Amino acid sequence: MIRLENISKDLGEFFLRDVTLEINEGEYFVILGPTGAGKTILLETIAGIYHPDSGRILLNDSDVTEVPPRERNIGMVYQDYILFPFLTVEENIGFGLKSRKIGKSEIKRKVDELENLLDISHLSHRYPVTLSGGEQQKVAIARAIAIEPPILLLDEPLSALDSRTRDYLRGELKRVKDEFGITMVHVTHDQTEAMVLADRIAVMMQGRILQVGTPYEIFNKPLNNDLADFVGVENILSGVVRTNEDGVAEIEVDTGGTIFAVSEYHAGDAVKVFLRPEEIILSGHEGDSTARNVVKGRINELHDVGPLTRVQMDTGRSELSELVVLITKRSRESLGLQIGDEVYATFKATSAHVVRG
Amino acid sequence: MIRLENISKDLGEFFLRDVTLEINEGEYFVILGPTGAGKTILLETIAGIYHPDSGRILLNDSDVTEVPPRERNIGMVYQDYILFPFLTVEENIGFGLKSRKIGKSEIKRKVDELENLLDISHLSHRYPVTLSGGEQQKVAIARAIAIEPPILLLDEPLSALDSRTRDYLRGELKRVKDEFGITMVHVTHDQTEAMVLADRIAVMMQGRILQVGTPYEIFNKPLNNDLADFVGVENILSGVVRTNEDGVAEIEVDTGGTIFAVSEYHAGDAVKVFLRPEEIILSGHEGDSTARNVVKGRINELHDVGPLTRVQMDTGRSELSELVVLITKRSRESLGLQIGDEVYATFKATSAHVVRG
Amino acid sequence: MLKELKASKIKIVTILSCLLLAFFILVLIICVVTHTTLPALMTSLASKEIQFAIKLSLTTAAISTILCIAISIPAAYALARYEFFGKSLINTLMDIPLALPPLVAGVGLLILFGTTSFGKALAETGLVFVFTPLGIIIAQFFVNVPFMFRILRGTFQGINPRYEHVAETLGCTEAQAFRRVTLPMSKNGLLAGSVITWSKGIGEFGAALMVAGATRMKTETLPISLYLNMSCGELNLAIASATILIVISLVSLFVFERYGGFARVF
Amino acid sequence: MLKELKASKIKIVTILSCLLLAFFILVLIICVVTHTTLPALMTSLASKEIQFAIKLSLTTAAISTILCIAISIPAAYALARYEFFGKSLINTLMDIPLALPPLVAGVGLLILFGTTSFGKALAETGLVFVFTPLGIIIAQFFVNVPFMFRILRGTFQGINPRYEHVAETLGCTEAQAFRRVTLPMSKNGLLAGSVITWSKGIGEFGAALMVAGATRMKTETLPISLYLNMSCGELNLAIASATILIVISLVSLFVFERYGGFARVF
Repeated sequence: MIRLENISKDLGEFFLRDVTLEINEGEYFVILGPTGAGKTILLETIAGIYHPDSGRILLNDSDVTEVPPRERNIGMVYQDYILFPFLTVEENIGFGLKSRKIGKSEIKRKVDELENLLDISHLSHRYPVTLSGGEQQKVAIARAIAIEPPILLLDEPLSALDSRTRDYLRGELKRVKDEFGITMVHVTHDQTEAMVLADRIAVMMQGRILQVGTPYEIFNKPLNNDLADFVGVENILSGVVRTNEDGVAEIEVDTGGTIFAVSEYHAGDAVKVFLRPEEIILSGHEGDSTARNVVKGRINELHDVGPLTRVQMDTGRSELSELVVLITKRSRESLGLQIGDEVYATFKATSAHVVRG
Repeated sequence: MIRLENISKDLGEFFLRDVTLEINEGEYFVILGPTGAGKTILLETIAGIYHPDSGRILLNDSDVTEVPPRERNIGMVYQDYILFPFLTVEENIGFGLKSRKIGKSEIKRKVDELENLLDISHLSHRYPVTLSGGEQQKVAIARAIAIEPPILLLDEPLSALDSRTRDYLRGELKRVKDEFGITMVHVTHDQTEAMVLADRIAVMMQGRILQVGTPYEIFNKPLNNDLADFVGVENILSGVVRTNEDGVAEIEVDTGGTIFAVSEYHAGDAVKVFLRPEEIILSGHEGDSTARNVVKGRINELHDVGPLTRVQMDTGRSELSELVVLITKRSRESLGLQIGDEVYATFKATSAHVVRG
Repeated sequence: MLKELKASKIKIVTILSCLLLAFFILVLIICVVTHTTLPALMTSLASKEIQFAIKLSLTTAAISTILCIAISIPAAYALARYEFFGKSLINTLMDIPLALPPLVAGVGLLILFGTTSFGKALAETGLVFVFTPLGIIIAQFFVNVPFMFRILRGTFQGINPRYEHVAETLGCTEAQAFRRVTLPMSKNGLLAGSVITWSKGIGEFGAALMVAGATRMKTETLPISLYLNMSCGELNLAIASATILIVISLVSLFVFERYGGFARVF
Repeated sequence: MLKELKASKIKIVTILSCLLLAFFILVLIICVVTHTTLPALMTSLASKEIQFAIKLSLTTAAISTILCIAISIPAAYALARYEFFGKSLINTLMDIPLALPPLVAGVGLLILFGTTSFGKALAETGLVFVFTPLGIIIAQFFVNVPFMFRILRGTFQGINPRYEHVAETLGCTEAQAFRRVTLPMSKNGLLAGSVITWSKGIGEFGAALMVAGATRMKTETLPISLYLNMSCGELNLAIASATILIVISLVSLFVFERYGGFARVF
């Protein structure tokens, strides 16, 4: 368990202000915030590279505030890989083991194992400069976990990669966490990344932690307007692809029901579906139209936001079955919507955005 | 009139390949293309800064291929303003007049007039480094038109500005064109900018002109897949705001009918409305829902594009009243849509994107 | 980026070596300027010999600086703006005087102007370089032209050619665009380059010694005067020259740091 | 950016001045190396005096280069990585030897080691700098340390401190991170800096002349040999020294341009 107590640190342009945070063992924890929020310093302070101006850092209840990085046994992965350019892939991965005075054959065994795990064995003797971004990041991950750290810090690890590689490496990160039971602390400004990966999310802005919670809480119950503005509102549904015909996937949603979405994922793939509340239409009865998706539900909240009204409807049992819809105030009036009304939410297969779950 | 005949130019990374183009007098001509398409070289070749490897340039039927820039009398405005940092605003604007050996009082009169026109009189004695981006670009425009050029070349003039300033300067550029009857040749990679400003658009990719036409032709009748991919498909409607209640504008469209859209423009503002074809729903009858806009029409074209079907419907008289809708193939099948069918297109007020027209 | 685990050993050690080196430099300067008394310094400064050396140094350095400017402006502009055959070879040739010991440059100039038919032809027209103040000027020019050249090349490269393009569309010829736009924009680089070239010209010893010799009251610049007076034990006169040279160096260094900006090639 | 309206006058004029300057430099080099015959050159090179000068130059320059490296690595690292009080003042102090005429630096060293109690104390322990080869080494060190320092500072600044951070999370102390990561990444800068410092050390004349004097077969480095033999008219021996100096300069310039890369501060 990682515990930060009232950490403050001032580096001029970037700073931390009274950060208190608890990260559980084995958790995938994402710190989400805009550029310049101080996310990187926070990670580097956890790693011991910066000494906080005030506050304490505890790992498993022992105070490590004064412990140098080499004795904290925390892995670090940066956005720009930071592979040692004068060492081969193999030597990079073995770097930390060599520091620990481990025997050559033992290092070799360990490096081979990690290369196999991350599917980079064929790159073993190459130098970092000859690798693609995705390959470099896999080497950086292997190097960080070679020393078997209980905690892995990831500083925007996927931001420099193209979307296909990002999608693939997301899966790899999850696999690493599950395989080794490592506590992951992952910093990003990318909401989709946070939604897909996180067990819990902390939202950070201007050096402060503003909200900590599950992805659902963060994206659907933001604590204030700044947070709502930053995260946007999204409907997130988890599910599994049942069939995919001609690029239109039929997705069985965990909370019941089926959604059609334009997507390239195949039958059996676990996915998450994002729906922007502006793109959902409400009507009083089930019409026939080209919109592939119609969901029945009951209105349980109505709030005016500027020219729009935020409608929350309950479509089933669990919290994830709540759907948020944004409509104009005039639409609400003309349909005479009230809390408790039964309504149909309609959206097109092209409006549902699908990512690997 | 500007005529380019088979212009080729090779500068290594950037190049022009056999460019032939005719730009009419008094026209607002936009050259649209992705970064690295060679748009800037094309402008600089028209201005005389580069000498083409082959081909001819004609201004009003006289061959200027060998004429140096100073004798072509063409104004040039760059994205990064390129104001002379050691001269005041006033001296910058007067620079070209001074080159022409015009008397001091005459320069003063002319500069004052331009400063008034562009509302920068209060900046007259300041140095460029103290101005905002939008102010600098107004000075650059004033400097270019001070020499009364019949042609003004604009190289991504709005790309470095924030969206509010961009919107405002778009209006100023139109005003300059109308006030002085200058032929404008405007280079951009921004589709909205091209749609809003252009009388005609040329699409340029990899040093070649691929299509020349009206905005409607460019965005709705792309000549090949590359072009379609680059420009995307958009429905564009011109109109005037009639009322705006609580942030929802009622827009009277030129081709008849009314559209509701979330927008900050006021009654009387001329606007253009963009509608993404994926966000429009088709149905066989007029339903009642929270979608504020329902347009009746008749299907006149159906094309399959991957998993989707592109539906073109005719909603009235002129070409601008054609609406393009993207639906899934399965939706088309389940509704049994055929050419000639009468359908209702439905979209939300939040789906209609409004810009100043 | 600053890094600051409390009491980091490596931080303490490295900063200490830094301070040590700076202290050594400071002590050296102080040693020289405190090695005489103020009245003695004043008397020396007023002596005919030092007066002559000051005048000769200032004049020759000013002239060689002007020559450096005159050739470096076009040469640096060509290398900053145009592509042409042999450009990278020329860039390397320009660096040779930087790498060459000044003494060797002086020998080369002595041979060129003293023994070749080109040198003899020049001498017949009255341009005698060997053992004359003219030789001092050419020695300063040769040794220092790469500094001026590099500073100006950096300055011109830092100016977007679009400034010239805009000026041309506004009615300037290329030469007018250069004069009305590029040159004013190069002001800081020119100033920094001139100051450093002038200061290094005043300090030039080895090359000038070879070409112009060390003749009292004839080719006696400040460094030559320092050398002559050190040789014959006139310590007060020597320290006077050294003090002036130190003041000039420090002032020009200060000006250079202030205006050099992106053109720090020194 | 290349610009090329046919037959642009300014282009022709500027490129010509560039060629003229390059030609002048080239001619000068050729003047020196062709001023003797190959057999005479060989004989001179084999002479005891030139052999002595070569050995003394190579040795003193090598030692002074090692000293420069030893102090510059920690000093440059401190200025590249840490913030501390007086940092910008120290940065400026480090530049002083660049601006100071070598002759003045030599006078300073002579006074410091020859007249102060600090110098006398050193002399009593056997470290005599005045009129000895040790003086040559300290002169070369003082004049050249800013070059090494600037090159290394640039090199260290160009290395993202995150490389060290990662090494520390992987189990290194700060010193180990520096040795195992930063130093290997500075290879090119170190090589370029060493070559240029060594080459400039070999060419050092003014400062060495003041501290160590010009004593045949005792403090006779290649430039001193060149100076002595020019003075007494032994032209063949002088040209031999000059030719070796030219070869060393050109080779080191080439190596520097090849490896200097982003650390071009010369």
